[in-house]
Amino acid sequence: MNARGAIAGLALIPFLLAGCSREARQLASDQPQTAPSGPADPRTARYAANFYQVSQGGRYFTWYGCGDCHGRLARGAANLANGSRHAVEALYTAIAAGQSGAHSDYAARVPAEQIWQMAAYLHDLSRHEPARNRRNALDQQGEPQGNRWQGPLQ
Amino acid sequence: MNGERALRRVGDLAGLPTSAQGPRNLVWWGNISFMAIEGTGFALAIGACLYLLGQSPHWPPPGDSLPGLGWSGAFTLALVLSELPNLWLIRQVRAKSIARVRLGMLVMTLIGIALIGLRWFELQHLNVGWDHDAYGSTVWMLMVLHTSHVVTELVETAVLTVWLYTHEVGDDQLGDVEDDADYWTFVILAWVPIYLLVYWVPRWL
Amino acid sequence: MAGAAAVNGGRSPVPLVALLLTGCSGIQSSLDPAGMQAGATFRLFELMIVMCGVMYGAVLLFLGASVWRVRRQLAAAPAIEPADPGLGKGLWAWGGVIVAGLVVLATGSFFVERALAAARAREALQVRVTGHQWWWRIQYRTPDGRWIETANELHLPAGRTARIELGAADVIHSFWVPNVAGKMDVIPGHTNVIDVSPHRLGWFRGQCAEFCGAQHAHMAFDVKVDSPAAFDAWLAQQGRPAAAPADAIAARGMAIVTGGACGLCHVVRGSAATGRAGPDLTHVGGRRSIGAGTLPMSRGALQGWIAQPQALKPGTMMPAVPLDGADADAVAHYLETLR
Amino acid sequence: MSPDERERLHAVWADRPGLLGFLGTVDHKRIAARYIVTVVGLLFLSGMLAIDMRLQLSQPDMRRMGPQQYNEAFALHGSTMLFLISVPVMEAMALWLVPLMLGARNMAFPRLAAFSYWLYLGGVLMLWLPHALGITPDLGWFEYPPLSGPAYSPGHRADIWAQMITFTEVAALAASVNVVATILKMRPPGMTLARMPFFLWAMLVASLMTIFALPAIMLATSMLIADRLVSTQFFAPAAGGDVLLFQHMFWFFGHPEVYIIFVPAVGFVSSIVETFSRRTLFGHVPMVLSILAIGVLAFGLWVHHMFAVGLPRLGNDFYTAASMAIALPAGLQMFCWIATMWSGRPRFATPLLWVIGFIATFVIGGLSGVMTASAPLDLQLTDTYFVVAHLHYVLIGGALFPLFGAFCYWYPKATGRMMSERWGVVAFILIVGGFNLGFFPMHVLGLEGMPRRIYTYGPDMGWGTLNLVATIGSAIAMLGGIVLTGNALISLWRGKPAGADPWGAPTLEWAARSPPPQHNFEEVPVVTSIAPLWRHGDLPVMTGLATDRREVLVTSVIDAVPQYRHHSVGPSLWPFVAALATSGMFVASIFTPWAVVWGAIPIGVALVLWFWPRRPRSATGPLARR
Repeated sequence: MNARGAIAGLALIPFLLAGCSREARQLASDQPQTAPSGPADPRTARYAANFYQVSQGGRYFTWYGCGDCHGRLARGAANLANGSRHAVEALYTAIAAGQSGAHSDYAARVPAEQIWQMAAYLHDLSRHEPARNRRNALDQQGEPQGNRWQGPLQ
Repeated sequence: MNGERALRRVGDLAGLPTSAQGPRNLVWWGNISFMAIEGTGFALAIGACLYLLGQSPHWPPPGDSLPGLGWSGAFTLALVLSELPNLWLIRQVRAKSIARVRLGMLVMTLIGIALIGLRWFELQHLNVGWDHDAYGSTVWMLMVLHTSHVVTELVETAVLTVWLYTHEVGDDQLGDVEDDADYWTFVILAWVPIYLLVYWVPRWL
Repeated sequence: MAGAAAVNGGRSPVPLVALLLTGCSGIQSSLDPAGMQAGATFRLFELMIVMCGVMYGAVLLFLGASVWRVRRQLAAAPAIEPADPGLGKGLWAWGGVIVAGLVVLATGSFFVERALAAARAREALQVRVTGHQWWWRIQYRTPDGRWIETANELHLPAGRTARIELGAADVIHSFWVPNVAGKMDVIPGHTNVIDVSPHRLGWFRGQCAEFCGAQHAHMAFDVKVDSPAAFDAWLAQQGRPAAAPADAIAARGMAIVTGGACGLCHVVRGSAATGRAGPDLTHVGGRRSIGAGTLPMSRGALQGWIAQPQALKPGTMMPAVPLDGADADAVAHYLETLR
Repeated sequence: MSPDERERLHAVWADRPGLLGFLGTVDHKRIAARYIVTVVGLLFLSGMLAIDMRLQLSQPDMRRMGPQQYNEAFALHGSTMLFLISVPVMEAMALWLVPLMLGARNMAFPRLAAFSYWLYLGGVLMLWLPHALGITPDLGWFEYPPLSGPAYSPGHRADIWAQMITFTEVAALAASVNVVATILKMRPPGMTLARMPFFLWAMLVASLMTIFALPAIMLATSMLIADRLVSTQFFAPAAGGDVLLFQHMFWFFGHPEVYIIFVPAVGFVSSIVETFSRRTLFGHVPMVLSILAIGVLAFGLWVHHMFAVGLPRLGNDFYTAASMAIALPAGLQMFCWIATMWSGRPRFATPLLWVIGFIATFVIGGLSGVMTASAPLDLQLTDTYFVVAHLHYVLIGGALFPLFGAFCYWYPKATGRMMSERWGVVAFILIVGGFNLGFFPMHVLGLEGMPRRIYTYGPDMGWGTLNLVATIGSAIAMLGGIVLTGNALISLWRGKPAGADPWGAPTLEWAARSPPPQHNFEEVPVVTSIAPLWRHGDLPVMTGLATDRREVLVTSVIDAVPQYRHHSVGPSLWPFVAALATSGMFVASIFTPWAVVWGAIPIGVALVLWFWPRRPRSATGPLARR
């Protein structure tokens, strides 16, 4: 193009680079098959701050009917939205094992990747504005919600 | 030389004036074109509102309260009345009366500031959030669209007023004032259907 | 429809030639109609292709003639607004031809539109189809008012109209079985209805026609047009719960499906697998393909799909489930027996 | 004009040297040239994306690209072609040609023209810089919610797409206002509306259509951004919104847009046909009426893009008839062009070859358009490769072929040199042949059930052969494009000097030098005929425009009677700064709604300084300097 374009572009680069990893969407990449090994697990970064993974986590949260107890806005049994921001690996353990045993078998039943994604979603939840959570929930209202869901055409 | 062709002089333009008023002026056509663009934007926003209104059984949906009439009424009255000084201003521009044009612009600036104040309170009494439902979103869209025009117009008027008071005024600037005044009329006219749609259509339905 | 058919008579050879040229399989083709709706639009298409072909020929002829015309000696100076009386008349005539052609086509189109609408009045089989990212949920209403669910395979009785209600779970999709009827969008917040009246038996294929995200390409479904008796038998069979495992391997597979990851998303009626998020697996073994048309059904394909769905259909919501070789084989075997 | 005056005129209209001159120029030819260079670069990138996609589809189950890459490729290709190439290149041609064809020294609003380009460049960078960073919109050139909404398009990919549109549409609207005002108010004395060349009619109609069509897309994408950014509910059915509202507004813009691209092409074709047939256009009045009819009709047809969404059948019948009706004006235009060649003495230089290629190709696109206009038939055709074929026949055959012809036709005027005819013919054959070979089979593929926007298909579908042919054809056409560009570049220094009027053309731009000086014309030409340069051997002119300041002549709208001498503003950095400030606001608005508020301040400052009149301090009034 021309010199101006290049200069304007260079000025933008650091600004945009920060967002790059959050925007990454690697379909068909190798999916994690194990729980986080600890706070330093390198996979945490791939999930915790990634828009796509967080969004997928939100969908599975609905699909598995987590909202039955926790509410889609996470204001149920455990008030997840207002809590402090938990670490991803702590959330992973909480989902996989369950605090009170309600979903103690999830580690065996839910594939690891989906727990990663749900943990990422919960990790982000307290940072989302309530209006935004509500807006997403309204857009996804027709999606499967737990075992009793019959379809959007009821 | 124009290219390789011989030129044949058939007339001279040196005697023409160097400025013009109203539709003779080139800038007037730019101004009217931008009004056409924004007018289309208003019309489409109103169309979008009517579309959503037609799609939903209740407007506003059950549970939403109607927007308040007090501040909006005051705003509307003030806005419509502001056309009177505006028309006076246009007449002074045509008469090229510099002192009165300056005064008229000062008055219009003050009116604009007052209107923004009224609009501020009006927005507090819409009684619905833009993120509440599509009704709220539509109402806010129309209000934001119009408010942005009032603000733009106010800034333009204020800057022009300052300039007029501090500089020698030429014919081009009188043209600018006229375009600004025309635009003010446009902002008033655009408000009428929006006012009806936001405040009265939900009450009539 | 009647009008269009009368104008054109039977099949014109034009599209058939195209069909032969390409050796298309024809299971997902609007050129090989097997239903009333697709047939009506196909006759309209034939009318269009003939008339448009004639118009194109006329333009090319005129263009060619103006290029190759032997010109008499014309003046060297360029002509400014020469008198063109003959061409003026030609312009009017040309306009007349265009208008006449458009009137015929618009009328034909109107009659076909009416024929499609006429199917509405009839008694119909009630079907619900829900578009999900990237598969189809299909539900049938039985005469006694129950809903029977299946996925990614639509069975239709020949000679009867099925009224399909279309709903979207997430984003906009489009329901399209070209051999049977034109498409209809599947839109969140709207319930669209499409009537299909297939009359030729056989297997066909449908596919999502509105871009719906990463795996839009693999959002297909099989369509089987059955005789009414065969359809009724199929539907009755679909209504039954899943078969009990016949052997030890299948029993082991069932235990994994119900107790492991599968049952959280998938339902196998009559077992502890009650998930609603993914396709119904109660009679999955009887279906023709898996992964919404991604792979033909076989035990090997099932194994591959369970182990590596993301390699076969990158981005699918189906996660990779870690199973060792024997377990994977058991699950595949069990699913295969769910006929 | 005396040599002294001539020198003064040159000095007054010259740009400053160096970077400031580069950034501040308001010369319409320089600005248009930047547009063209940017567009050529984008055409190359976009063509490479097309080849990439064609390779992926050339055989079943190819694994060149995954779904994400493919979806990004077609989204980027479509958005670039529609928003960053087709519409802007037509504006660029208008910016370059309109003042020259009017015998004027510059556009009506020179700084607005500069602003248009800088903002357009902002839009280009808005789409392509994030692409370089791996954040590419991946939902096509129209991004329907809810797929593009907050829940299904997390991140900023859809925002980037939506704001790229805002950038380019603001730029296009500014350019259109400029073109309208210039054509209506700056015609030379004697060029009444009845004597206005057809090309200017086409540009006038296209610009007016732009003014009324583009606000719809800006509103639609703004609503989408609001849904994503501040959680409004326009497109959330569960809160009373409606996803179809977006489609209505998008196509209310999207359909006229096709004609905004096509109508200027009608202008190119008419100019070329006229010049190379050595006679004025047959049926000038019917031609003008036909584009006016297209301009009006185009706004009533948008629903034919939505036949499959399940609208009431009565509406379908109406839109079928209305959509087919547009074939009448388009068909009459075809007749007029061919009749002009028929009754003239055609000289088959490359520009005219392109016209012939255009007619033979575009008519196919027009006829397939009649087919898709039929509501019941469209249910089979829409969203398939039939539509892909149709839209490429219409946009490439109908707009790019005339554009290539126009490029070859006006190249000597712009550069002062001729392009090689031999290589011109080679490029023509490669592009037209390759295009038809590549895209005709797609009609059949669509009828055989191949949906658009799929990244792969199975071997049992039987689509492999035709797809391979399509890929080969596209590659040939791409090769032709490279030959065409190479010919243009090499001719820059190897071409024969052209002289002012190499083709013996009738319109005023050929009276200027090649390339035209910065002020285009020294005196104001006077027009007495629809073909001014064919009417007289010499050129009647009026003298008296200032030579010591930038001045243009303003005339009346209908009869082009001189009204006054308008002071034309000179170079300025403020349009660039204003575009930079606007870009900053648009980019930041992706991240926070407050950007709209705080970002407005620098824009306002830039605009105030841009328009700040330079006059002496006041000697009267309360604030006078005494």
